[in-house]
Amino acid sequence: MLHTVNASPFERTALTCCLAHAVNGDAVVLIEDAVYAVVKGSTASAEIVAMTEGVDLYVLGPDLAARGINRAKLIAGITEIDYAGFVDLVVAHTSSQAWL
Amino acid sequence: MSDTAIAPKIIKKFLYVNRKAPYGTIYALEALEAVLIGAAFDQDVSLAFLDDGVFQLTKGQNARAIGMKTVSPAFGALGDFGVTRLYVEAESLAERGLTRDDLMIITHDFENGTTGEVPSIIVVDRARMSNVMAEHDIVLTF
Amino acid sequence: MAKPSDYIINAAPSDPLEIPALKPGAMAGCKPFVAKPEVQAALGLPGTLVENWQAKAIEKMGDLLNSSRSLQVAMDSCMKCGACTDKCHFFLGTGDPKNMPVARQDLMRSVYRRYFTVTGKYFPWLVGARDLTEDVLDEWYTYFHQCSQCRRCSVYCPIGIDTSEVSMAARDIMASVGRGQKYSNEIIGKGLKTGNNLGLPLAAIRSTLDSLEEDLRADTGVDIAMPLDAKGSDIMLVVPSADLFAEPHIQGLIGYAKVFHQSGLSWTLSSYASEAANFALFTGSHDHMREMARRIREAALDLGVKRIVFGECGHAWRVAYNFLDTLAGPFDFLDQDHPIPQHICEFTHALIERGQLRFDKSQNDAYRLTYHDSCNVARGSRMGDKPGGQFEIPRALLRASCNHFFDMAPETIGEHTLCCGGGGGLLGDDLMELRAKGAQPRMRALKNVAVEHGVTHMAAICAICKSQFGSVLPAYGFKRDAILSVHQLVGNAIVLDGSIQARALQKAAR
Amino acid sequence: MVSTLYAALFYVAASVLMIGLAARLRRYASIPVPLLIPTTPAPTTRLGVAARLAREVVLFESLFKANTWTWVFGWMFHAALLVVAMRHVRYVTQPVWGWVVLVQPYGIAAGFALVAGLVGLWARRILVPRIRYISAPSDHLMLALLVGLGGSGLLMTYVAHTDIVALKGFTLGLLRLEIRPLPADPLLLLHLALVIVLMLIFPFSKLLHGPGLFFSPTRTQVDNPRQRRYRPQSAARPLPLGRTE
Amino acid sequence: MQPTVPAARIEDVDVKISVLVHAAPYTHQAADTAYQFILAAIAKGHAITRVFFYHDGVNIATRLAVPPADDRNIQKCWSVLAAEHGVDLVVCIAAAQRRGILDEGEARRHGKGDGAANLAPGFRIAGLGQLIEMGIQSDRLVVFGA
Amino acid sequence: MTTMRPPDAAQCYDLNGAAIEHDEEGYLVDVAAWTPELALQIATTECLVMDDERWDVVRALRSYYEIYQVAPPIRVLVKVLAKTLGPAKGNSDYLYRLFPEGPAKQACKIAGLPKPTGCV
Repeated sequence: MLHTVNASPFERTALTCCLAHAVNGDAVVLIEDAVYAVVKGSTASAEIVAMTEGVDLYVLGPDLAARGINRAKLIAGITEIDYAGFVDLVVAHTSSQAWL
Repeated sequence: MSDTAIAPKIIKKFLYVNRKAPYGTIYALEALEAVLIGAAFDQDVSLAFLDDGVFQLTKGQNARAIGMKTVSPAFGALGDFGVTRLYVEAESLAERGLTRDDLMIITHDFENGTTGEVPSIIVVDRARMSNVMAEHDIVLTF
Repeated sequence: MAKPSDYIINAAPSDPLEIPALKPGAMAGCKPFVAKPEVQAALGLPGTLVENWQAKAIEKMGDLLNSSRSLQVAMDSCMKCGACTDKCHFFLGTGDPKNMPVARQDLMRSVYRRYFTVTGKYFPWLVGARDLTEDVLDEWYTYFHQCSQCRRCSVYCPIGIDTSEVSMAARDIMASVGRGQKYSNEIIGKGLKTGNNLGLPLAAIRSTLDSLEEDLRADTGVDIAMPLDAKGSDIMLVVPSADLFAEPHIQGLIGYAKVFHQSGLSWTLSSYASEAANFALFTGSHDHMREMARRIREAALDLGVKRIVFGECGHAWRVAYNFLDTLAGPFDFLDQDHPIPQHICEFTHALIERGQLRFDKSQNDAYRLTYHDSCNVARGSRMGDKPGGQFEIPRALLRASCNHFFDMAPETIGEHTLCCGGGGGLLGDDLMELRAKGAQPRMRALKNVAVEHGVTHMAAICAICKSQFGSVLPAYGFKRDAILSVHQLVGNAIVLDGSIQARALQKAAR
Repeated sequence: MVSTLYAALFYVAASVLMIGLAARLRRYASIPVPLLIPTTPAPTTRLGVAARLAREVVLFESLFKANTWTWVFGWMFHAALLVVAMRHVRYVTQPVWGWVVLVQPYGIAAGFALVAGLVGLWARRILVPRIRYISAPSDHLMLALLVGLGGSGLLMTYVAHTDIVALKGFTLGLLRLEIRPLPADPLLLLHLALVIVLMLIFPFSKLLHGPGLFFSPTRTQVDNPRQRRYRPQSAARPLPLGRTE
Repeated sequence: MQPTVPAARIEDVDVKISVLVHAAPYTHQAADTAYQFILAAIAKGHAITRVFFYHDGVNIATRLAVPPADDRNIQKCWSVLAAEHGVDLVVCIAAAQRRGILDEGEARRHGKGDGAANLAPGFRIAGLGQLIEMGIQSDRLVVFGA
Repeated sequence: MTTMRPPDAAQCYDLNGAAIEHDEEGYLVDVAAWTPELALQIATTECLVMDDERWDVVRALRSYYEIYQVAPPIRVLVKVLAKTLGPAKGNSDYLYRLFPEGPAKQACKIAGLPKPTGCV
């Protein structure tokens, strides 16, 4: 399953909840304000680092760029994708769930 | 409704995921509207309640004083529409200081309405909830 | 910027003149962009709303009342009979009661009464007099820019009050205190600076003409010149600059060239006076109107031509026919045996009358045509010797060059013609909603002949009409290119001596 | 007392009417028409323009094109007004002119037509939303005034007759600058008061539409710019000829 | 930007995708993300079964919005998407009625007068059944919301 | 619209932090300020995706402008495109498909040319 999260982890619990439900083989895409979660050293990033083994984490590059988040600031193990990559992920998973 | 005339052969498993509390936003109400329509399509419909969504099912709701319509009674009618599985996440209840007893009693008729009523609410743990989500073809979140 | 189709909801065939229910305030939010300071400055106008603008505006109004009899009579003589209330296409299309001509005039009349009449001074409530407040100014700006100055209301007024005179005065007053309209003032500025509204420099015009000459040679096998600034020519042709730029306007220019070629007379365009359209008619500024007219006089003198012919442009023709001599005359240096000035339709018509043009009408068999009388030609000018020639002559050209011609309903043509919805300086995209709705009566009339006679195309002799219809036709279910130039059809059908077409006809005859 | 008052008022009103109207007409005549703006198709000769104006004045040609009902009521009112006015000439001629005698019977019918036309116009003003929208209080008052005039006139003819011999004495006296007794019938006094009001407001109101027509360029100009140079006063300013660049 | 395309686990090349949009335009980014997502999907050759607008997402369908010239015109973007790529844009009737989005038929039915209709071109108003139907007919359903 | 922004308040595109002024309708005030990146941004406001075909038109417009300091007539533009790109792309229907709101106006805006004004 593909999960999408679009809210800042400092404002909403969506990311926490999502990670709690993601299981081995799932993928999580962070879009819109959720991309703030991937900045190294933030409290939210700890959660991401601690997440289930076997869950792939992606972040939408255009949203990072818009928010001025430098790639160097990204925590390790995260894949940056563009909209086309997002589409590929949707296609690659039989179902998707948005954590709003 | 005229636009309900579609190829009925395919039956998919629809899961409506409710993560928002009622009244403060319209999501609970409009999600319920969508659920009822989905059921009318003879699809396999289940509901999931987690996080603040569990508040949708608490007892004793009365929205008259805020000038709105009380949403919760409508859940009682879901059984009549063939919606018989309302998954509620145990961890979400616990985090909010709720127990199963704080929730409404929602039932549906046992097969063909012959021998009594069966509870619709199924409390599951987080891991099971993940499985429920994975089991469904379409996950609609509101 | 929105498209016309965003605004059109009902396009079913119906009565073009159906009176809508009143929808007060329906168009209150629709106003054009205000001219920026630099645009205003180019015209010698204040850039922003001046201090004590009320006093200045009232003073200007007094000046206009003293210098324009039609305005003074309009202010005094309306008895509110209501004859005009259902005559404005903008009212028919929008239902906004302030688009009823009398209500539009009343925006100014109420202020006139307050400051210039005894009753309004002492009993404002009785006669509906108002102070000129900022709100009133705003209302003026909105609704005097929802008048296309088409004069349809003036046909029906028992006193002959012409709302266009009032809206010109109002715009003149507003511009003089710093509230000018961007579209018109920018264009006038360009016209005064470069000689044409589009700001086309000489090289660009020449290059376009070269390109057209090339096409004409390929299409006809004949060398048809498109002369520019050719001194000593018989005729100077003055066209709206859109004829050098836009579709289907440019097709009309090709038609003019073929007609001139076949006439055997030499002709030329002028780069100095490369604009027939005179937007100062819309803003009411006689000084600017005079300056644009002066360029035409100067160019004619400079080029040493004997005649001046105007291309297809509605208000240009009104200004040329009625005002050119008053503004920039006398034209005693031209050949007095021909009308001064002359319309291209008159010129072509005269050649047809004399048997100098041969047509192969089948070249236009792809079109089933109707004709849109442009308002300024219909109600503000004439062609030929007799009243109403402006209706007869263009139709005569169409009948001479096309096999299938059908008129729209009589109450929507001739002197009753409906404005395209884009005249009077309202052709900017900022007024698209107004334009789309204002076109409704004409579009309905067109739809009716399309249903009844299978009409596919509409011809017009006005640059504004052509552009406006090109924009709004799709919103009513027609194709964008269902609007044509009259001389496009003339040009299609004309058989030039020695052309490929002439040889083919000859072969077929044998 | 009443006679003196009314006589004074009549003199004042007549002066206001004549001076006001003359001033207005002089003003209209003095304002230039800078450009040729006839609403075309227009006549190409002065004679043609006279005919066009005649059709407008007699038949209300433009109004006829515009709206049948307004034309019916408007024309009925104005035609009736003319006949009624002709009938009233008997109050100021001695001996009464022949044609004025002939017109008398029609005058009475015209009185009804006048009121009927006014009522029709008023009804439109109230019932048609477009016309209701453009009506100010003064428009209704004007109709009320005219209906009052016509109504009081009719009432004097049919219900409460007045001493018309004495009345005529009064009016003839006015013409000779003598004050003669005026019958003090309330209806007559009302009727005359309304006449005085009408005379007073005429030069300052929309009643100017009558003379206005004769100064309306769209109707009075000849469509002949290519035959005759049009040089209004305002164009006398010299043209800035010669190239500026 | 050098985006890394995820490891190819893609079995299907042209998949039928449907999209559900929940959030109001301008207030929330969802309408923009959904639009960009659909453009990318079309560019990849996938078919867009339908886009369904629900909750405040129905506000995307008003033709009356006039954003400043240097900002994207979200409503227009969707209209163009419908015109250029034939994407079926469906606005939920119940949600639309609540929020005053009306087509001509609805405006007339509710007596809102001529000209009250404000549905932008390219959109149509229909029932929630269209949401279920698109779930059934498409291979993937993606939700963008607030 | 006019009341919201006073006429003297500049409206700008934001190009990597640089403010590029435009008029009420989004046309550049300074033609020289145009860059391809800016074209992409203007196209976004027009809801158009800049593909190769649209770039061809924009390039043709800009090269005409460089010579004549004015936008080309549609007919001339069509002819240029037909010559360089072939007859399939040299017709006005093709241009209207690329720029639905009128090639003259919409394509000029993206190409950074002044808006053609007049009876067009």
